[in-house]
Amino acid sequence: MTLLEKTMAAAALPPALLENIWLVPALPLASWVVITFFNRRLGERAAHVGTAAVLGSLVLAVAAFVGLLRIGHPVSSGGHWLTLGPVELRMGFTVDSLGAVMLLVVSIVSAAVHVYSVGYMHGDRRYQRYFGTLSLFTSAMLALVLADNFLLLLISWEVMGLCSYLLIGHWFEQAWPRMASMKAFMTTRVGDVAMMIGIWLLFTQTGTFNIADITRSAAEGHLGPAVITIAAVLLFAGAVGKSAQFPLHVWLPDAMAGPTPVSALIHAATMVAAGVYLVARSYGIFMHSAEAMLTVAVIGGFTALFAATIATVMTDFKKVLAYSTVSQLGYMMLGLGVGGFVAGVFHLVTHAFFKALLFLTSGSVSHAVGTFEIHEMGGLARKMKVTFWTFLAGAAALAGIPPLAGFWSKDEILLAVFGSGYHVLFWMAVATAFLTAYYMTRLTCLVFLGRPRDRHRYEHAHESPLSMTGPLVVLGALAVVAGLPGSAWMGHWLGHFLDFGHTLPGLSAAGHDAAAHAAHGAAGHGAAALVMPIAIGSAVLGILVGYAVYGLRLVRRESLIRAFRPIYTLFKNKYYVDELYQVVFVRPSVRLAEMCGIFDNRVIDGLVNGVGAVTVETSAAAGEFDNIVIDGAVNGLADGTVAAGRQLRRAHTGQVQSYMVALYAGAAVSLLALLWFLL
Amino acid sequence: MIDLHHAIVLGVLLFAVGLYGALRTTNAVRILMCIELMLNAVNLNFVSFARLAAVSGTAQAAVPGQVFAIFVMTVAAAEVAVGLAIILQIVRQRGVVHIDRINLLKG
Amino acid sequence: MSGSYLTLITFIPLAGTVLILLLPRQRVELIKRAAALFSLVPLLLAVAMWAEWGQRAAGAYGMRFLERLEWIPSLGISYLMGTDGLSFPLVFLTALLSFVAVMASWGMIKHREKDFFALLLLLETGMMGVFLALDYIVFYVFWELVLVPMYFLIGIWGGPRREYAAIKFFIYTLVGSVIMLIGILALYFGTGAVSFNMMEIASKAGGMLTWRAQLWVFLALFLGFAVKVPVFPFHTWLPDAHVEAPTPISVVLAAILLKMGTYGFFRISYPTLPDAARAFAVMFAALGLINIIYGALTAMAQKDLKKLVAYSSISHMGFVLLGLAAGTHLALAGAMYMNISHGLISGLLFLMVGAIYDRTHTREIPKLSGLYVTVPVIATVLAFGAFANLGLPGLAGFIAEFFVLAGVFPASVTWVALAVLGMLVVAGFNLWMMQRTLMGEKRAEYAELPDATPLELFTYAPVVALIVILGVAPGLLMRFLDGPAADIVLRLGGM
Amino acid sequence: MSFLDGLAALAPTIGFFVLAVIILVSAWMVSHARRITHAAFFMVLVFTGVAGVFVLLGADFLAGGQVLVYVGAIAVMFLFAIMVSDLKEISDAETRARGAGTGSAAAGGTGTRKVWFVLAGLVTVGFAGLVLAALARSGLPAGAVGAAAGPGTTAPIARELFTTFLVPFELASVVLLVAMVGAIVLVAREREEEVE
Repeated sequence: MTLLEKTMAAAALPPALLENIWLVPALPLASWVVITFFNRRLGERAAHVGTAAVLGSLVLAVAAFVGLLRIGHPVSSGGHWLTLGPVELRMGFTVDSLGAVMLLVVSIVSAAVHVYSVGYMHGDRRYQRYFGTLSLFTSAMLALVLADNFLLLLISWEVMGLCSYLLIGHWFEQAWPRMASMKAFMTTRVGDVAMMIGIWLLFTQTGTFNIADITRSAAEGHLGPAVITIAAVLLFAGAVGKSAQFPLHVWLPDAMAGPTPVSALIHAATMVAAGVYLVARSYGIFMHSAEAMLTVAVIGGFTALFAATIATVMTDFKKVLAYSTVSQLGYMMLGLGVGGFVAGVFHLVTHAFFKALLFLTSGSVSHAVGTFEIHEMGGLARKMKVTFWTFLAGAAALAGIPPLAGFWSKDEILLAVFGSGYHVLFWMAVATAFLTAYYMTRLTCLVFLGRPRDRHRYEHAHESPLSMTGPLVVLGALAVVAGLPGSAWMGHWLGHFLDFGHTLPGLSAAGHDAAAHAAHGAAGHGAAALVMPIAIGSAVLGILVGYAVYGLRLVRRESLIRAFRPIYTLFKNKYYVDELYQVVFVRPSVRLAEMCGIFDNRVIDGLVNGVGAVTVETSAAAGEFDNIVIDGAVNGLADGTVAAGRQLRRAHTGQVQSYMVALYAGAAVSLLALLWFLL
Repeated sequence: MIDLHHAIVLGVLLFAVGLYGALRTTNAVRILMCIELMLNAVNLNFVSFARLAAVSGTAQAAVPGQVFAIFVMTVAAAEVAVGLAIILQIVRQRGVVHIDRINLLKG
Repeated sequence: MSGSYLTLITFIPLAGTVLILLLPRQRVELIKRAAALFSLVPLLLAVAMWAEWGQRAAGAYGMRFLERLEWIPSLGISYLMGTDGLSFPLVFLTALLSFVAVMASWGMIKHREKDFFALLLLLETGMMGVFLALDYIVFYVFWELVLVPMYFLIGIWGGPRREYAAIKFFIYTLVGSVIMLIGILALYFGTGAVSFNMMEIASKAGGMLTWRAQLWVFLALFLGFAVKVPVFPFHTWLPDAHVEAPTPISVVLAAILLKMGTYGFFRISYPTLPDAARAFAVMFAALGLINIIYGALTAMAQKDLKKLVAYSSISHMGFVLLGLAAGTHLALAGAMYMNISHGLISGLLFLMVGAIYDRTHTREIPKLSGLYVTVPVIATVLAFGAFANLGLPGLAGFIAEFFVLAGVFPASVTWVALAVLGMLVVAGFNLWMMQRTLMGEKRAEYAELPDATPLELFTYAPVVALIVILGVAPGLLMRFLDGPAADIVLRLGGM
Repeated sequence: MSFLDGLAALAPTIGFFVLAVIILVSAWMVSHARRITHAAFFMVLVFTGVAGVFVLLGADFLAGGQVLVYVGAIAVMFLFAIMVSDLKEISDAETRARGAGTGSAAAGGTGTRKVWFVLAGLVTVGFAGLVLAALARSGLPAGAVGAAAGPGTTAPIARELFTTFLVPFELASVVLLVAMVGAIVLVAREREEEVE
């Protein structure tokens, strides 16, 4: 029985599995718990626990995929979570086509990265913590794609942010990772906060967090157009933060401070794709607002071109790939923005595979050479055969060379953009395609071809162990094959799979198909015939120019730089965006904080101490007053009495007779008075 | 017959003589004696008024006056006893009877 | 009289105080065990009450476990104790954290243990009384009772500037409570001087007091509670008190004493004077927002760990004020939830800062770094606390903030926008704190610090567990808060 | 009616005036007699004079009491006291010293004595004058108060004494007792010491 049949048999149990799909994210979560609590005892074996969990999830994901194929309709499960007065909140998971595809992608890439990390992270001091956090991340990502309501989505969204923070800052002894991890979390936090406001807005309007319900009420027109637009834009802001779109893209290049497998998994394939997934998941809402769609498209398109330009001048292997990722994510957003729902998702899937592959190859190269600076490499092809060929596959796929994966998905997007009628965006997309091909070729030539520029590193170079090259081969194959399901050769099977209303349960089939077919229909075959050659042409042109400059050295690199001096420096410094943020946001808030701190100590405490001091003063003054005036009076009285007493004292002569005289004199006087008054 | 006024005038005069005597002498014992005189003058008045009561009222009415006089007498007796005892002590200790020198209570 | 749970839970710690005072001074171990026992019993009682909560039908005024005893009939003062959904969680929190504080003090208090534990248990009695008393005079007695032990606890076992801090704390709160007393008396006489029972006065106050009187009384009560919460202008005692107080005391101070202020709003101000409350709503919101943003910004500028946590408490209390200002069902329930979650989180943070201070003898952030490496367990728990503090979803803090702002949203979007700005700054200073203290290279002088002892772990475990449980399954606590929140919304007539 | 009956009718008045003169003169001599023992004798004279007046005023029991108490007890006690101690010599020496006009310092010199006499006189005359004036203006009925020989007042006094005045009577006895004890304690101090 071939492997295929065995999986098909396994598919027999899907309904039960689909019912409690929570198992898929639960496995990695369990492994995280195990690793955290049995940290020391596990030691190296932590990796095995993590990998086993991920492979388990992979198997379940495949089973779920197959199961969904057979059942044909989404399955949701979950239960009562919270009642708050009129509001009754439910929490649960839904497995639909989009979810199943994402499940597959995430688990495959995560499994590959896990296996790769065993070799790559060997000997790292915090080995267990690395794998624990990786498991937690995988669990959060899986939960994200299955979440059926915005609250759970938000929770897993931020837990992923936490894991990315921890993993970027894995080697926190060095300054760069420390800064990068904080920058990553803060920037994504800005996006998340905007997203929260969007969720609250939708919650206030619809009284629920459930995505399906919200989409349905949006479709039925319960939500006003303004509400939809604002909510969509706010949700998109969250996506911009997470998927590093302009203007919140600054954290991704710095995220390269983390270990390379992390970059491969989180900052290439899964987490950054979460933003695109969010837009896809809430597509039912976006569709009803042209403005929101346009925003997505424009920002996507612009980011694609913007990042591609910077990628052409980066000298760090991973930085090039990072900006390439930002650019490709922009591509996906552009695709979604112009209504090419399937195109966007398709590109997301293919990109995940070959970009993860490229990152892993960069890891193996750095393992061999010890640096990421491409100007210190060269001629490594001969030394690292497997890495070279897998890299080539990935690079070609990215550049969009048919029949590799990248070509098909990029072509779909170009088709969609052309169909949408936004010609400016179309040509920007084509330019991006050209630049992508150009910088990938540049990368290939500088790293693998030509004469080695650093003898020492070249001597030292060696092929990575099997545990690292294995996943490379797997991903390489996928980079080649992954494009087919969505391609014309298989009749856009993926499109139909995603299309049959599974993805947008809330949306009436008609509404959605119209948008998708519009892309195809309007352009019609003529368009397809026109777009295809342009796409291929731009890719080939990019390669030729790249090879000319870096392969054959027809044009001196320095002269090229001198020619475009201003542009070059602009690209080199990443359009000074980082510095801009530093000046506009970071430094002022720190200074404002200091002012508040000082204000608090000086003014308020001052005020309080002032009040204290004033009270002390007044009390002192009162004390003085009290002494002088009141005491004075009292003392005066006392002295007077004493003086009087002293005078009277003389009356007591001690002579008895003087007393008698006084006595009778008194008696006489009273008698006199008596007489005077009475008689 | 005795006239009431005369009796009372006699009492007053006796009292005056006793008072003057007490004031002018420097001998403690004499002072005591004069005080006794003053007391007798008081008794005299009591009796004369008692008599007035008896004359104007029933004989029985005179009794309270006289009873009171009796009490004045007992008090006078007690007073003399104690007075003399004190004076004897002063004489025994200080050997002086001169009233001006007995001024321990001087303020 | 349905079993005197409440009297027991309030006065057992007092019995403990008396017993400890009788014990000989040198028998420190015995004293510590006695203190632990006398703080464990109320916790067990609280659990028993929680278990029985279902069967106990809500008696008069929706209160359970009611106990009534005529105290001064002529003035209408009676020893009336009762608890409902609003006060029971706070009672549970008090019982739990007092026990945690006692256990934490086993390790941390080195001199005059006898007096310390006696005062701590006295403090617990005071706090319990405040949350359970339903008669204004009994409430005020317990309110003042809390001040005395706290003054000595800060004044004797505190840090270098303890006298200044203790006096400042005492006078600040005393002035507040005196003004509150004026308010209470005004209420008493305003409603015909019949009885001091909170519930009766609440039912009559609306009708009998003139509009101006209501405003003045509300203001007086507000001042009394505002000092305790603390609300922006009256907050400067908090950082000093926290910095100078010994760790277990600042745990109790942050976790429970601050809640007495907000509890006052929920129990007294809002139900008794709903119209005045509505009139002051905008002021509440403004002060709340200032608390959030100003607190967060000042926290970011702090160099001392404890001050940083103190200012973060001010920031979180701002959310409660905002929830009160909004007055919607969700906002109020969220605000009450925040009371509990903040109590747990800031309690945990103080425990950790205390543990670090015990080992490194410094709280200056610049001097600390690389704690992840030297004391991994403590550092991890502190990181956990910091993330709970910045409202990481999945933990109790997030649920509170999320529901408060979800409730505030319909009231006014600008409030939400500003509050969210505050959340960003809160995230900022927490991360920055972690970056400077936990990450970074290992410092030589802290190289061989002992990590958390089993006893310390035993102290942290319940708090960490509760933070996670209340984050994942908030239904457990919301079940209690739903009723009172609905009740207040009813009285407010729906903002 | 003969001169005798007239005389007899006048006898009480004459008796009264004779007694009055005796009383006043001897009273004056009590304070002015040179020797203390003479003063004592004059005091006795006054007492008996007053007793006579009592008889005239019909207070026979009181007259008897007067003689018994004042003359028999108080005057005797005075003499006894003077005789027992050397009081006699001291007081006579003083009188002599004063009489010689040397004016001892304690007495403040005869100059002040003179002033003192005037002052005393003034006070006495002033007081007595006022009393008489009060008496004159009081509108007291004049008229004979002389007593015919009546049935004697002893019985009524006794009855009164032991009924309405029983309490004062007992208190008086207490006063006397206290005075006795006091006097004994004051005077007999040395003898106790000797006993120990």
